[in-house]
Amino acid sequence: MRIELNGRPHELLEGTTVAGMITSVTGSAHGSAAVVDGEVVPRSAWSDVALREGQSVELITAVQGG
Amino acid sequence: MRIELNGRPHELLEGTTVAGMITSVTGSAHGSAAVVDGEVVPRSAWSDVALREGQSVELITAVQGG
Amino acid sequence: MRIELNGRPHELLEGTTVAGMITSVTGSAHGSAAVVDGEVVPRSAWSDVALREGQSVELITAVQGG
Amino acid sequence: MRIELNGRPHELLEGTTVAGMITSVTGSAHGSAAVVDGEVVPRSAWSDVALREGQSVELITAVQGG
Amino acid sequence: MTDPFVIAGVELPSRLILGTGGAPSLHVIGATLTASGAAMCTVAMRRVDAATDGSILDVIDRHAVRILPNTAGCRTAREAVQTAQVAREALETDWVKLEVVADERTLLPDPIELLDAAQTLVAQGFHVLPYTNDDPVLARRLQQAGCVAVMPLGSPIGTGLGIGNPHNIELIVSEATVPVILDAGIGTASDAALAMELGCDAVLLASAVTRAQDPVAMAEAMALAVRAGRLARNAGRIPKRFHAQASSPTEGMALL
Amino acid sequence: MTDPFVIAGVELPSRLILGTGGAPSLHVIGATLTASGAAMCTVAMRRVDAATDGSILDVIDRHAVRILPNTAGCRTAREAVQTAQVAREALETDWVKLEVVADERTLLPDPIELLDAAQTLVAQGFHVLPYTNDDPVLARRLQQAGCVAVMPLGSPIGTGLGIGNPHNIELIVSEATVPVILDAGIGTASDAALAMELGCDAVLLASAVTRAQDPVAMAEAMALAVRAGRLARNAGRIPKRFHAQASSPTEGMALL
Amino acid sequence: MTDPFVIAGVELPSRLILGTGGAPSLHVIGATLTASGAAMCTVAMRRVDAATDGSILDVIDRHAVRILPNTAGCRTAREAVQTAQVAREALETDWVKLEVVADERTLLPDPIELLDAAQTLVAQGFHVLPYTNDDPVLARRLQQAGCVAVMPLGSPIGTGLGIGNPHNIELIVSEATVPVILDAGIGTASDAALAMELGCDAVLLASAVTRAQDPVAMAEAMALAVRAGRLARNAGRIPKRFHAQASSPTEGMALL
Amino acid sequence: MTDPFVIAGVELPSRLILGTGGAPSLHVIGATLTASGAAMCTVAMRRVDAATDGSILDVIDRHAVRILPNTAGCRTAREAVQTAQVAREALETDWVKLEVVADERTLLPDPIELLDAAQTLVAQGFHVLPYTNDDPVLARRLQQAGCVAVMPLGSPIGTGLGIGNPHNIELIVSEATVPVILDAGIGTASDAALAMELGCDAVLLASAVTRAQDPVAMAEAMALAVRAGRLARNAGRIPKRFHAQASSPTEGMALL
Repeated sequence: MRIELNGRPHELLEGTTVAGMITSVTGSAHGSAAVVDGEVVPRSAWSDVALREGQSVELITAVQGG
Repeated sequence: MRIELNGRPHELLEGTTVAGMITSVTGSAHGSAAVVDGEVVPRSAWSDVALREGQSVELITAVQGG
Repeated sequence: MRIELNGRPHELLEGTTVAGMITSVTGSAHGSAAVVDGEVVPRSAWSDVALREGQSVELITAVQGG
Repeated sequence: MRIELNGRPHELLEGTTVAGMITSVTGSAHGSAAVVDGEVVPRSAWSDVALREGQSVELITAVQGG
Repeated sequence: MTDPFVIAGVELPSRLILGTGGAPSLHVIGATLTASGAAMCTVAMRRVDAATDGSILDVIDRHAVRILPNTAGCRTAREAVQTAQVAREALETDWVKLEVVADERTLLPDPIELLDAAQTLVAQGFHVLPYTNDDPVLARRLQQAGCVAVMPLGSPIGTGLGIGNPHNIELIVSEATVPVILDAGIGTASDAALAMELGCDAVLLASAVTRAQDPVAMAEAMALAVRAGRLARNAGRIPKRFHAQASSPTEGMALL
Repeated sequence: MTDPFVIAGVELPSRLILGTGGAPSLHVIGATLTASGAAMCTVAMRRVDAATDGSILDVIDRHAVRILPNTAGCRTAREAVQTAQVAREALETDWVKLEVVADERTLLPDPIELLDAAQTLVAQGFHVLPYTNDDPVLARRLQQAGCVAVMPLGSPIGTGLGIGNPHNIELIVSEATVPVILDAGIGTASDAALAMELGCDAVLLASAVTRAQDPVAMAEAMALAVRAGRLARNAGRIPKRFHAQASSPTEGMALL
Repeated sequence: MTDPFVIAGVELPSRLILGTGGAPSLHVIGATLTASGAAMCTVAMRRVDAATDGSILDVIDRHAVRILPNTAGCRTAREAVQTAQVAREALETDWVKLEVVADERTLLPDPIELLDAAQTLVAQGFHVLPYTNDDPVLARRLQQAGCVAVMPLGSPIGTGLGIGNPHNIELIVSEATVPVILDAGIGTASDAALAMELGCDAVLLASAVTRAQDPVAMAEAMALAVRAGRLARNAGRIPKRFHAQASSPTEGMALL
Repeated sequence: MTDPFVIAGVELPSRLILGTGGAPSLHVIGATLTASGAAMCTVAMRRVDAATDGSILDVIDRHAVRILPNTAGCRTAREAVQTAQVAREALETDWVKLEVVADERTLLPDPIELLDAAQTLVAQGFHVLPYTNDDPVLARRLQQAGCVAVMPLGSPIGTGLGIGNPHNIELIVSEATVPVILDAGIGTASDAALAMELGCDAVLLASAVTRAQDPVAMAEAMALAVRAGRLARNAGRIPKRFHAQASSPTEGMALL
């Protein structure tokens, strides 16, 4: 299954949840969050929301700034 | 006929128009304008709009300021 | 023997030295110094210089300031 | 006769006065003055003071400034 | 050099605009208009008061000065819009100095209400000259809304504190597409000159003149200062230097 | 209102004094003299140079402006005194702008040498106008020495930094018994206006005009600014206030 | 004297808040956090980048400093709200430094979008600390909207111009009902001290430390300056006087 | 980093020097000495007064602070020299803060008398720390005369006006061969920090602490401010910029 992650194509196993995707990409459940097709996914729903083919995902974390 | 003019009771003849009222109070058709029951009356309509019993009129002019 | 000390008459025993005068007035050999008839008396000479009748002495110390 | 004028050798006829020197160099009796061997020569004395061989003369005028 | 000052296609004969509030008498206003050669003067809109002797309008007519009604005293966009409409009917001009202030203590403009009123009035065909704070972003927004000038403050009305933040005025000027008029805070002539040197196109002031000890002399001072500042801006001032630079020649020194 | 400007019993027609150094040509100097209406202009004293075309003196004559020779370039009282003597003979004036500077980098006056030279020149009958720093004590000493004016700097010569320490200028003005002329540091018109508002009697400037991109326009700007500042000083400016004060009436508001 | 600094009921151990942008390395950030004893530090929200070594979050964790995500880079209320929501999920905090800037050149806040975003976020349960301009009216509006602090700028981000308009900061402080945090424009220690003396409750700065030649030394300087300014504010400074007042006694002078 | 502060070969433990005049009691002086960690404190020389309870000398002894007698109140070089001689005999130190003021109203130094006194005292073996105005030329002359430090004013004694002319202080610092100590005029902590940022080696102040509403808190504030300013000077501040520079990254923005 292919999604767009931060503007680039990204392969995921079918049924990967937001929680799974975040952990697999960042190695941690902390410090980042996702916007799926323009909607911020609440942390409490990460394990329940499965990603789908073609979705656009922004995976965002904290960087130096401000 | 009684209207309220600038917050005080004011007697007018029945059928007095805005134009008539302005001229009678200020002595001139220039330099002032009226708001009748919250609506600014365009200068072009002054002669057509007759005032009615009980209306609230603000008669406004230029003073030193700003 | 009478001298003028800081603008006022002051009685001293004949033969009082600058050292003696300073100690008797201030209770200490430290922290003050004297100007006798317009001359600053060096600390090293205090025990040698005897005051004389009628001399004008300024006895000066440190105060809050500056 | 040779003098030093403003730091350079300058030939003059014997007996040339300060007045003569100034007029010959500047074309005018106005707007400049001379210092001869370190002394400012008063305008009133220009016609009386003859220059002598070897004297050092500063001939000074007004320029843009200040 | 011609250096015309144009607002909304109208060329004004002077870069000084006078407020008329605070003057001790109509006579003094007339005299300050003469002394200042002002292009335009502002008036406020208030209830007709039969007890008043004489009218500011007669004074303005006599001096052939353009009139600019303001919306002073308004706290909301709604009030300001209605005041502008009244002024248009009363004074037969669609020019308006738009003021929407937030409180009595500072008389600072409320940015939200101000922008809202400006948008509404532009849509109704007014030529809007908004009294604004010195925020370059709000100034830009007001221009985008169609205002024919922007009038940032130097400091709060009547304080005489001069130009509190020259950097902001420079930022506003650097990107302005309409005339920038320094409005409010001017205390003395050098403040007005500085406003022009920062690049403002004109200065609007009231209290600095009307409440001076000698209003007529101060009016003349302001007229001269605005001209001085404009000329200086255009003349290209010398750069600031840390060290000195001699203005007399260093060559040709006599040996004394 | 008459407001004459008098130095040593001589009334001068303007409160602006121009330095002539730094100008690109004699022609420009002439034009700035005209544009500024200056009362007086300074010149430096240097060796006659046959290679020079035209003379500043001709320009000054043509404009009927009073001449004020300076002692620019002098580092000691002795040099300055001799330069003043030369100037007196050359230009037939006993007025002198006394400059004794301490170094090239700052061109600041040397207070010890300056006072010494002033005392000597006064004793020799000169009318001395000393270029001094902004120290109120030195200004007082120079007045006690018999100088006919004191000319404190705003900031170092040619820097265009304006008036670095207005407090000192106010202190000098507050006790001056002779005219105070702000000399050096002026960069633009508002600086000149401010000098006058602080109470100076006149302004002397050179680089601000002669080195501006358009010297003639800047000369006119300075003339206007000096007049503006003087008028404003005399007109009695409004006090500075922390909070705002309305310039439009708070009564008579319509109910909208 | 206890002088606790409390935002939204949370007492913070320092009145200095550090931005982490502009630092040469994570190591330097750690060292500046230590040297400054900062209470809290800001971070920006950006796409996860696999190429990045180490994380600012680890550094912040190690130093046990509170984290404050910002919405830097957002131009509209919509973007800012969404960024705040992402930050809340990512960092498990509902505190947010709200930035909505209008352009790249000035990075000044857009007052309309800022207020809109603040209202939305407060309604969603956020604790909003808005980066705002120095307009007292906008600061008031943001407080009315429920912000837990207001963070006016001294001057534009990264300029180091210090506090451009102290009068406005004083006006904001004088009526604030929540902490006032001076944010942006600080260049050096005296700027930070001045901010506190004007009555600000804290200072937020980034570039002044992270881009200094020696960031760690500057971090320590800022910590000291903030404490100095706070103490001085509370200590009640002497009034400013035009004339001198002796600090040594005038009595008891010896006759010398 | 070691950053020792050395005068005449003596390393002092702090860059803050306190004057003791104006304090409400000896007890308060003691507390401010403790709170400030001052390196040295000044005293004036006056007639012994039997009516006085306690002595400033005991307080200074107890706090192990170096003493610096001054010549406050002297108007001539002769008086100042004699006062310094008395102080040397009384306090057994050849360090002296040399003050020769010109009048009561400004308490400004008389440049002529000051230099004269400095030359005399140096010849007599004193270590002279002159209180001088902010004239770079006089500061240079005092150094040439052999003074071990120069102590320019920020503004007149007791005024709290801060540093009136930072440009002059920078000029003095730029060529100083001995420590520069900002003396007089400091009103609050940010003034002291600024003095150090301009490059001064230390700050001397009295009224700002002794006449504050809470002298002890202000003493601590000044100690912190001096350290902050020194660190900031050495840390290399960011340059001032006209336009903004983002402190958050402009890359990696999410598409929201």
